[in-house]
Order: sequence, then structure tokens, then C-alpha cells
Amino acid sequence: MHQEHAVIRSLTNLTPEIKRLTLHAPSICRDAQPGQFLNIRVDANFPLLRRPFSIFDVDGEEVSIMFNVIGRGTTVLARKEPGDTLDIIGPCGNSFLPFTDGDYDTSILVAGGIGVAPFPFLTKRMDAARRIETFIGARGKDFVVEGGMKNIHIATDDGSMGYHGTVLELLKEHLHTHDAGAARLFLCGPSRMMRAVAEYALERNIPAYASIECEMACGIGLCQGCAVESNGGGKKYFLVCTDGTIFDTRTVKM
Amino acid sequence: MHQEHAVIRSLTNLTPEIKRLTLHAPSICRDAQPGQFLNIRVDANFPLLRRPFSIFDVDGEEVSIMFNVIGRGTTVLARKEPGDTLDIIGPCGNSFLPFTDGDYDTSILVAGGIGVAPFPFLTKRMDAARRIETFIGARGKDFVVEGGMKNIHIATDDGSMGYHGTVLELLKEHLHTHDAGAARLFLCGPSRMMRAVAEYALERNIPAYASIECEMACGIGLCQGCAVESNGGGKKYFLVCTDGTIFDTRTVKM
Amino acid sequence: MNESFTLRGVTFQNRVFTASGTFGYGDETTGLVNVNKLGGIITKSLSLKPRDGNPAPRIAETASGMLNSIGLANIGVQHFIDEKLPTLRSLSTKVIANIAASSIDEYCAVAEALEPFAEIAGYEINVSCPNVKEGGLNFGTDPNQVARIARELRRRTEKILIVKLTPNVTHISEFARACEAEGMDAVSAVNTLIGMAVNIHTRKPKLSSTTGGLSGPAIKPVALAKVYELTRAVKIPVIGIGGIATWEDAVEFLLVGASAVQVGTANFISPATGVTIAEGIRAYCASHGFADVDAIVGALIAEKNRSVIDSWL
Amino acid sequence: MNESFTLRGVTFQNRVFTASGTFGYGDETTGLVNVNKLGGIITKSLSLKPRDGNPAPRIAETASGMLNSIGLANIGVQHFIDEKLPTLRSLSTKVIANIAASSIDEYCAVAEALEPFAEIAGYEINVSCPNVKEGGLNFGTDPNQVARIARELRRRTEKILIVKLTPNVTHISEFARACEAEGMDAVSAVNTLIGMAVNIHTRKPKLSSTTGGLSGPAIKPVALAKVYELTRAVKIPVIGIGGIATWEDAVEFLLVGASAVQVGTANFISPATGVTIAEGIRAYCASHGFADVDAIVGALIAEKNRSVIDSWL
Ligand SMILES: Cc1cc2nc3c(=O)[nH]c(=O)nc-3n(C[C@H](O)[C@H](O)[C@H](O)COP(=O)(O)OP(=O)(O)OC[C@H]3O[C@@H](n4cnc5c(N)ncnc54)[C@H](O)[C@@H]3O)c2cc1C
Ligand SMILES: Cc1cc2nc3c(=O)[nH]c(=O)nc-3n(C[C@H](O)[C@H](O)[C@H](O)COP(=O)(O)OP(=O)(O)OC[C@H]3O[C@@H](n4cnc5c(N)ncnc54)[C@H](O)[C@@H]3O)c2cc1C
Ligand SMILES: Cc1cc2nc3c(=O)[nH]c(=O)nc-3n(C[C@H](O)[C@H](O)[C@H](O)COP(=O)(O)O)c2cc1C
Ligand SMILES: Cc1cc2nc3c(=O)[nH]c(=O)nc-3n(C[C@H](O)[C@H](O)[C@H](O)COP(=O)(O)O)c2cc1C
Ligand code: FES
Ligand code: FES
Repeated sequence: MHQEHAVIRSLTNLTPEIKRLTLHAPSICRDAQPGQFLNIRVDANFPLLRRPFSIFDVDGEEVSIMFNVIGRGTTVLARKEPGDTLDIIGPCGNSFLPFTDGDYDTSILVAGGIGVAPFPFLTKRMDAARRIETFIGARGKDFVVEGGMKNIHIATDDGSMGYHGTVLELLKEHLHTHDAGAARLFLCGPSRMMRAVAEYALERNIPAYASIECEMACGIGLCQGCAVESNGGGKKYFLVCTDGTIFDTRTVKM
Repeated sequence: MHQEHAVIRSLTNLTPEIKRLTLHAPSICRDAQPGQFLNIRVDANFPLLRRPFSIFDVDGEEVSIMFNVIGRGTTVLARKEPGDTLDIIGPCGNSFLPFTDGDYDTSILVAGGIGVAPFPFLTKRMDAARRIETFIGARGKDFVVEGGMKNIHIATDDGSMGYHGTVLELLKEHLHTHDAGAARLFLCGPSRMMRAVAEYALERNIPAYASIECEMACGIGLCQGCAVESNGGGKKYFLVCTDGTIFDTRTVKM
Repeated sequence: MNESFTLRGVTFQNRVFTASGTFGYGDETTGLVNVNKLGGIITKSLSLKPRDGNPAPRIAETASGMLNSIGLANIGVQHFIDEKLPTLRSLSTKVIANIAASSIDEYCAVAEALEPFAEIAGYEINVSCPNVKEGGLNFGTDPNQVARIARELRRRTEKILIVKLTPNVTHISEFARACEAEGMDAVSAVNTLIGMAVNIHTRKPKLSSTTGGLSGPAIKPVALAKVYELTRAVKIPVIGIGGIATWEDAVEFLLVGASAVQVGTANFISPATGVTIAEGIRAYCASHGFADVDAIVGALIAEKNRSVIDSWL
Repeated sequence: MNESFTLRGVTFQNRVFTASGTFGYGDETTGLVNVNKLGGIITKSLSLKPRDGNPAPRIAETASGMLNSIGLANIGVQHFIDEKLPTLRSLSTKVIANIAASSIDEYCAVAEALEPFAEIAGYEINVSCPNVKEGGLNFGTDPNQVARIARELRRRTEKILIVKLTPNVTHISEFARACEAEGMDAVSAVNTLIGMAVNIHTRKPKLSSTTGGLSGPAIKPVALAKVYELTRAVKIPVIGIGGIATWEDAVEFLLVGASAVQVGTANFISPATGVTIAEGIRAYCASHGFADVDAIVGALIAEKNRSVIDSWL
């Protein structure tokens, strides 16, 4: 884990609604694994706490995130300029990669909204021998990011792009016609969507691994604020920021 | 008094250290008098309170302020861009002009540091028949603004421009050789400087009017936070924001 | 949308008031806000004689808040009657006079001076000012004193009586219970939290009175928890105050159980905040399908007895 | 520059500690901060048995602050001894164990379990957690209970004993006086303020426990006023806590009279904040010509008896 004062290299629009921010952060880039996040101090005091963002891509000494403007933190971030410095801590959390160990054929990535963020980097670093299918659900076409992913299937709430409906419906259609026994699901998105997909995966007996989002004060295991209830076994709670953010969906109460 | 959501027209540097911000604020411009101030909301919450700035100039529907970056508020302000909107209240406080009523020859404006801010507008609106002499004290040449003023005498702490020393010393030299009986002093600057000039003016029996600065929560008479002690008479305290900011120096404990 | 709210037979057109000491006497903001769109105005604290207030500095900004030590500077009740009442009479919004005093007699005398004037709908009793050494907080931290003040005032007026409580006590509910028992029509909370700031260059306190009262968004979570405690302890209406700057803030207080809210420090930033908040509350209720703002009062969905506060009640 | 500070014969290299519950057990921040540059580390509160803590959500951000209701989640004293002490042993900074409990016996049992270990310099007794229903704040709001806990612990240990006080009381000085009388070596203050926040869309409290503890820059003015009260009431050292995020903040506490400070919430933003603050204090003293940080402790220039607090003491 590193704390870097990273210089902003670029801030661009991936879609009319979604921005990409690229930072020069050599130490973090060296260690970064797909699924991990950066904890970014967007301003001095308002907001007070850092904001976590999934690593969207790593290219040499440059790391990117993607975000859409929803509140104070992302508003401030969207007004930054190349050359500005951001105080970032990372890489935080665990990675998807350990969950790709073992014997299976297809990695199915399922993203909801901004949850697509970790998937380009994951796609880049995944075992190239295995097939990847990517399912992306979004409000509408202005929220769909496709770059860096493979075999993309898109569902939008408003039907402005791809399938008109939820990403789970689209996924079900697909899995109906494919052999699910040899697949694993990797999920990132709103908890309601992930819960639904995880339930379906359980029914179908497909292993599913989800990157859980929650309020975090520190992102590095200091505050115990990011509890997620376990599904029994040893601990009652896991910490999302250090035990996760990625969990086998069977082990946590989502 | 008006509250306007004023569009920034320009943000330029008057000197390497001092910026000028120009806003489109038609209602405020219509009413503005020299010596009054604008109360500017620089950000949503941090800082929480508005920041008062003297009116530096009014030109048609555009009003300007000048400032140097010293803390959070001015840092945020310096990062604004043309086209951004600022929530401003004004014009607040009283004006220098009523204190120019009556019979005298020379208006002597004495500024310390950023205190020069109200003087260009005052110079513009003062009775053209009367002579104006302007004394400006500053840390060094990067802090000296001269535009819009007349008959300027400059003193700098570091001697990088004009007289090497305090503005009071320079003023004394000048008044030594001039008839002070027919002059009035108008002061704006750090309280220590204004106190010293006011004392000297009292000795010399020259009327002196000072724009007093203090912490303000509202700037419009609501909070009673901006008390300045009176020199006896009726009230024990005046409110700087509504009874002033400009006071006859003989009436207040500076 | 029914936004109105009634106390002791007096109906206020909506649930947003300006807080004492943050809106002058109601006549300072001409041109900036239409005060007739407020539920009501609460005056600066009035004492029997005019008070000069504390020496400067009286104000210090803090993180998302501010400290003040105005020291109850006010024109005194007689000047208020002579100079301010005529203007207030012309308003359609309701006016509540806030009273501060350093003795029970003085509280009564101020109320009695105002009794004849129908344009004063009632009184808010400030027993919680942290910036004067006599009266103020030393009353407000003693439930027996609060009860005595309430009792004496209740004997003297049929108008609305609201006691304004301090958060600087262990169990604010004790004080509200005392007020309820003495026939008060409501309690309002909170007044400012005792706070302090130091200028490290001069090594002096930033306020002339060393400590002062903290207000603004910084204190909202504390105020909300106090209002939670109050609404669970008493049946009389609770008026929520503390850090309210947006309609969302106000809705939090209403959901917790406040019957109305007061806007303080936010007036210094925009005097029309109260009006904006009233509009926002209305829109929130409309969009949630409620025809009466009353439907959201106390509509918090919380598992009972989860809070440490519940264990005290 | 002498930055050290001594309590009961133990010398701390400087006056900046990390606050309990905001720095884990001292082993989580490897790579981000050199903990050996701190005056000391105060552990997460330890109880006799491991505690799971409260359900999610446990955290909510507020204006310049945050609410938490962790509920004293901790690994229990035995795990701490087995798993954490070996790492802490290797540090040159001092470690103080913070103890939380729901009975006097439990406080004593935890202390007794830690007694044999020389790497624990002393204990900070948490009688002020607002997020558990048993023990915690219900001890901390009763001076007699605080005195009893202090007395029992003093009988059992010769190590440093610090009682950590809650700001959620009318007169915090009463509690400090009780601690002083029972031979405590210092008091620390403040723990969090009781606070609350509501999600207006779900209408639920933002914390599972309804109310939680408010910390961060928002509370600094309140904490500073409490420390002012404490330093005027007792002769034992006071350790200042609450909203300290910069060295300027820390200097304010020292000037008011705190002998040392603890950094809490600011660690979540930058775990090295404590180290930065220690450097800043040193530079401030140097630039003011002091050879010992002690020279600024209590060096506030304030007119006596200006504060409402002074009228209570
Ligand atoms: C591990 C992790 C990874 C993340 N990765 C990304 C990412 O790659 N890109 C990205 O844009 N965001 C990501 N987020 C969310 C991000 O950290 C911010 O919370 C989000 O951008 C909003 O911040 P804000 O300050 O703009 O909004 P705020 O002002 O904090 O919130 C605005 C409103 O949105 C709501 N809100 C805030 N956060 C969330 C949330 N996470 N889910 C639902 N509602 C919320 C708030 O309740 C509030 O009503 C991630 C969060 C976590 C925990
Ligand atoms: C009536 C009036 C008119 C003003 N006109 C102007 C103007 O035309 N141009 C201009 O640049 N400023 C002017 N000021 C000051 C201005 O309002 C701000 O206070 C100042 O710009 C600093 O704001 P900040 O938020 O950047 O600094 P802050 O973060 O508020 O303060 C930074 C540091 O500077 C100190 N400080 C803040 N304000 C002052 C002050 N006024 N005097 C001395 N120290 C201070 C603080 O104590 C702090 O240590 C005026 C003030 C008043 C009351
Ligand atoms: C500058 C100032 C002056 C105040 N004066 C009074 C007063 O005279 N009487 C009173 O009861 N409360 C007074 N208050 C307290 C407010 O009415 C309110 O209770 C408190 O500020 C908390 O609300 P807020 O956070 O919205 O400001 C004052 C507050 C401020 C900031
Ligand atoms: C997430 C969190 C957990 C905390 N846990 C504890 C704890 O276990 N024991 C304790 O005595 N104080 C605990 N505290 C209180 C802090 O130690 C400190 O007293 C308080 O947060 C005020 O300081 P701050 O504003 O610098 O954070 C906790 C605070 C936070 C924010
Ligand atoms: S966010 Fe602090 S422990 Fe996970
Ligand atoms: S600044 Fe509020 S009354 Fe003057």
C-alpha cells in the first residue's frame, strides 16, 4: 500500500455521462491488481473522507479510474485539471484474480452501471486462454462504457442500446443456451443487482464473486466501518475494505 | 441590497500577487457606491461563511473586486473561471461619499496592502473639482495596484518600489509640506496601519474616515457579530457591516 | 398540500421559522427575502433593558460551523415595542418573541410588557445562551430552574410558550419533561453547543469571551440526536434547530419527529434559506404522495431501542 | 527541542498519540507511516471476549465530520496478546491499551490479563463509548461509577491509568475531579459526541444503531472547550482529543492546557497525520523560540473568568 501525490495526466469523457481520470502513480501501478481500488482525497475538508474508486486501467506508471458525477466528491473531481495533484492511497482491497484460479472455461463479468469500472483492467490481466463474456447493464446508452472488454452484451433500462431490460434477464437468456457448469461469475454494481444475480447463480450452481460496495471511512482496515455480515462460519462480520472488496457470494449476506 | 447569481466575466492578474474578478451583476451595479462591499459565497460549505470584498470598480453592469490569495476562500475564488456563477449579496455597508460632503480641498486616500481595493471606484465617483492624493503602502512591488487612482505616492516595506518604509512615514513627509487644514483622510487597510494614521490625523486635526475590517458572519446586520466599540456617546458598539464599514475615526475605538 | 401547523390554537402557515438571533427583528432583510412565506419569525432575544453585548471579536468561523459570543446584544423590550412592532404588525407571517433574562422576574417582566400586543403570537424562552454569565445557561442546565421559569410564565400568559433548550446537558429529555409538566406548548432545541477556538499566532481565544456557542452544519448530527431524544420523551411538539441549511436537513428533523424547524446560521449565508426550505419540504411531501406535511413528522423507520439514548428514557 | 512528556515515570518521545479505534492495533498501516515517530499508540478498545460489533451501516459522513457506530468490535484481550503484542513489542513507540467493558469486573479482568506485559505502558479506560448499550456511556455519565472503576483499577496496577471522558455530560470537570481523587495519572477527552443522521429517501437512520458518535473537525470547538474546562478543574494532565487534523489544531489544544493530544478521524484520511502533527508542533515551538514543547502547554493568553465555563468551576 502506498500514499502518493499523483499528478493528473488527463481527464476525459468516456461517454457523455462518464469520465475517465488518469494519474501518474508509479508505486501504486507496480502493485495494482484488477479489482483493487484507489482511495482518493478529492478535497481538503469537503468532503472530509476519501472516496474509493475501482482501478479502471493500469498502463505503465499511469492508473485510471472512471466515474460519473453524483455528489460532492465526484463534482470536485470532475473540476480537476491535468497537472493538478491528487493525494491517493492504494492499491486497496483484494483482487479478482485469486478467484480465477482453478478449473473452468468461461469468466462471465456482470456489471451494473458504474460497476463496469474494474472490468477493463480485469480483462487485460485475466488468463488469455479462458473465454470472457461481459454483460453490462446501464440506465441508457450515455452510461455504457465498452472499451477494454471482450464479448460484450449490453442491456439498458430505457432500451436506448442493446437489450431493453435488466442485465440479469439478458444473462439468463444467454446462460439458458450455454453450459453453465464451466463458468464463473464476477459481479460489480449496485447491491440490488448483485444480490439478484448471486441468487440466480446459486440456483444454477455457478460460483459467483462480487465486489461489494459500502460506506468506508478509511479503506485500509483502521476504522471497522465497512462491515458486511458473513454467512456463518467463523467471523460474524468481514471488513469490505481488507477482507474484500471481492467475496465469494456464498460467504456473505449481500 | 440584492442577492444575485452573477456570472464571472473575467479573472485576471493585476500584479503577480493580486487578482481582479469581474462579475455581471446589474442590480448591484445600479446601487453600488464607493466604499461598499460585496459578500461572496465562494463555495457551498467550505468555507461556510461568505467573504466580504470591497467594490473595486463598477462599469455598466459589471462589478469588480480585487484580492490576493491568503486562505481557503481566496484559494477557491482564484480557481474560478469565466462563465462560472457566484452567489453574491450587495452592495453592503455605507459609502465614503457622504464623508466627502462639506468644505475642504484635498481628499487624501491612504491604503495599506489589499486596502487599496475601494479606491479606484472612489476616485471615479469623487467630486472631480477636488484634488485627490493617493498613498499606497504595500509589502513590495508585486502587491502594488495603481490603476484607476490619481496622484499616487507609493511606499513599500522592502523598498522594491517607491519610498522604502511605511505609508504613514510617507504621508507625514507629504503633509509636512502641505496645508493639512483643508484635507480629509480616507483610510483602508490593516487595522494597525489605520490606527497609526488615525492617531496622527487626530494630532494634526485632520478629519479621517476609515473602512474598518473585522470578522463578519452575515454582512447585512443579522448576526451582531461585527461589533466595534464606540468612543462614547449613545451606543456602546457599532455594527461594522451596517453602521460602517466606514467610520469617522474619532467615533470608534480602532 | 397542507403545510400548516397549530400550537395552542395559533396556526402557522408552514413549519419553517427563522431562529432567534439570526434574523434580527425581521425587518433587516427587505429585498432579499419575502418573510411572509415563512411559518414564522422568532425575534432576537429580548431582555428588559437594552444589552450592549460582548466585546469584539464575537465571531469565529470553524469547520462547517461558527462560534459566536454576541452576548445577547439587543435593543430591550421597550425599544422593540416602539421601533420594531409597527413593522412586524404589517407582516402576515407570525412573530414569536424570544426572551432572555438573568432572573425569573425579568423573564416575567419582558413577557408582561409584550402581553398587550396581539401581533406577538407567543414567546420562546431562552434558558440556554452560553454567552452570558448570569441567567442563560446557568438556568438551562438546572431542570428545577427551568420548571420555575415555565411555571411563572404560564401563570402570566395564555399565549404560546416554547422553552428553548440547551444541548450542553447530559439528558435533555429531563428538561423537556419539566416543561411539559408546567404546561409549555412546545420545546425547541437546540441552542448552540459550547465551543472554543484559539488563534495560535496571538495565543488568544478567537472570541473575547473565551468560549462561545457553536452553530451551523457541523452541529446538525448532535441536534438531530437531541431532537430524537426529546420526541421520544415528551408528547408536546418539539421544534428542531441546529445546522439546518437545506430542505433535506429540515426533512431529517421532521422525520425524526420535530413538528417544525428553525433555520439559524444558514440565514447568514442566504437570508431566504427558510423560504427555500419550506418549498423543498412541500416538494418532498408531494413527490412521496403525502397531502399533509404532518405525514412525515415522526415517520422515521428505525428499529426501536437501538440507540444508547433509548436506554436512558 | 525537548518534545517529551512523562506520565507516572514513563517518558513518551513526543505529545502526539493515535486515538483508540482509529489506528487499529498499530500494525495495519505498514508502509504508510512510521509509527515509531509517534508519542504513542492507543489500541482499539479491548474487551475480555471478542466483540463482533454492530450491524452495517456503521459509518455516515457529515459536514466536516463523521458518525460511527462500530460498537467496540474487537478481537478480545487474549487474541490481542497472542496476535498483536508480538508486533507491538518490536516498536520503539509506546503502546497504551484502551479498555472497554460492560462491568467493573470486566475492566479489571482485561487490565489483569495485560499486566504481565511490559510493552503495555498503561491503560486508557473507555467509559464513554456511545455505541454500546451496556457499559460505555452509561458508566461515563455517572461520576460515581467512573470513580469506582478508577478505584478498582488503581488497586490492581502500577501502570499508567488514563480515563477517557465523554463530552456528552453537563459538567465534564466533575468526572475529571473524581478521576484525580482516585489517583488516575491523566484524563483524556473527548470521546465522540452523540449524533444522528437520516437517509431521507429510505427514511431510515444512516446508522444501524440509530445514533452514533460524531468525530472529526466538526467537533473540534466543542472538544477544545471541554479541554479548557478540564485543565482549569484538575491538576493531573489532560490529553486533548477531538477533530485534530493539523498541527495548528494540536497547538490550539496545547495552548489551552492539554499536555498531549490524540489524533483520531484524521488517520482515516492520512494515517501519517500524527507524525506530520508532531513535526508541526516542533516547528511552531522552534519558530517561537521555545526549547521545550512544554512551554506552550497552557500558554493561552485569556482574560480569566470570561467564559461561562469559568462560572461553573
Ligand atoms: C470499493 C468501491 C469502489 C468504487 N468504485 C467507484 C468507481 O469506480 N467509480 C465511481 O464513480 N464510483 C465508485 N465508487 C463510489 C464512490 O466512492 C463514491 O461514493 C461515489 O462516486 C459518490 O461520491 P460523491 O462524493 O460524488 O457523492 P456523495 O456526495 O458522497 O453522495 C451523493 C449521493 O449519492 C449517494 N451515494 C454515495 N455513494 C453511493 C454509492 N456508493 N452507492 C449508492 N449511492 C451512493 C449518497 O447517499 C448521496 O445521496 C466506489 C465505492 C467503493 C466503496
Ligand atoms: C469589509 C471587508 C472588505 C474586504 N475587502 C477585501 C478586498 O477587497 N480584497 C481582499 O482580498 N480581501 C478583502 N477582505 C478580506 C476578505 O473578506 C477575506 O477575509 C480574505 O480574503 C481572506 O479570506 P480567505 O478565506 O482566503 O482566508 P481565511 O481562510 O479566512 O483566512 C486565512 C488566514 O488569514 C487570516 N485572515 C483572514 N481574514 C483576514 C483579515 N481580514 N485580516 C487579517 N487576517 C485575516 C485568518 O485569520 C487566517 O489565519 C475584506 C474584508 C472585509 C471585512
Ligand atoms: C450569531 C448568533 C446569535 C444567536 N442569538 C441567539 C439569541 O439571541 N437567542 C437565542 O435563543 N438563540 C440565539 N442563537 C442560537 C440560534 O437561534 C440557534 O439555536 C443555533 O444557532 C443553532 O441553530 P443553527 O445551527 O441553525 O444556527 C444565536 C445563534 C447565532 C449563530
Ligand atoms: C470509527 C471510530 C472508532 C472509534 N473507536 C473507539 C474505541 O474503540 N475506543 C475509544 O475509546 N474511542 C474510540 N473512538 C473515539 C476516538 O478515539 C476519538 O476519541 C474521537 O473520534 C474524537 O477524536 P477525532 O475527532 O480526532 O476522531 C472511535 C472513533 C471513531 C471515529
Ligand atoms: S473502511 Fe475502514 S476498516 Fe474498512
Ligand atoms: S456581520 Fe452580521 S451584523 Fe455585521
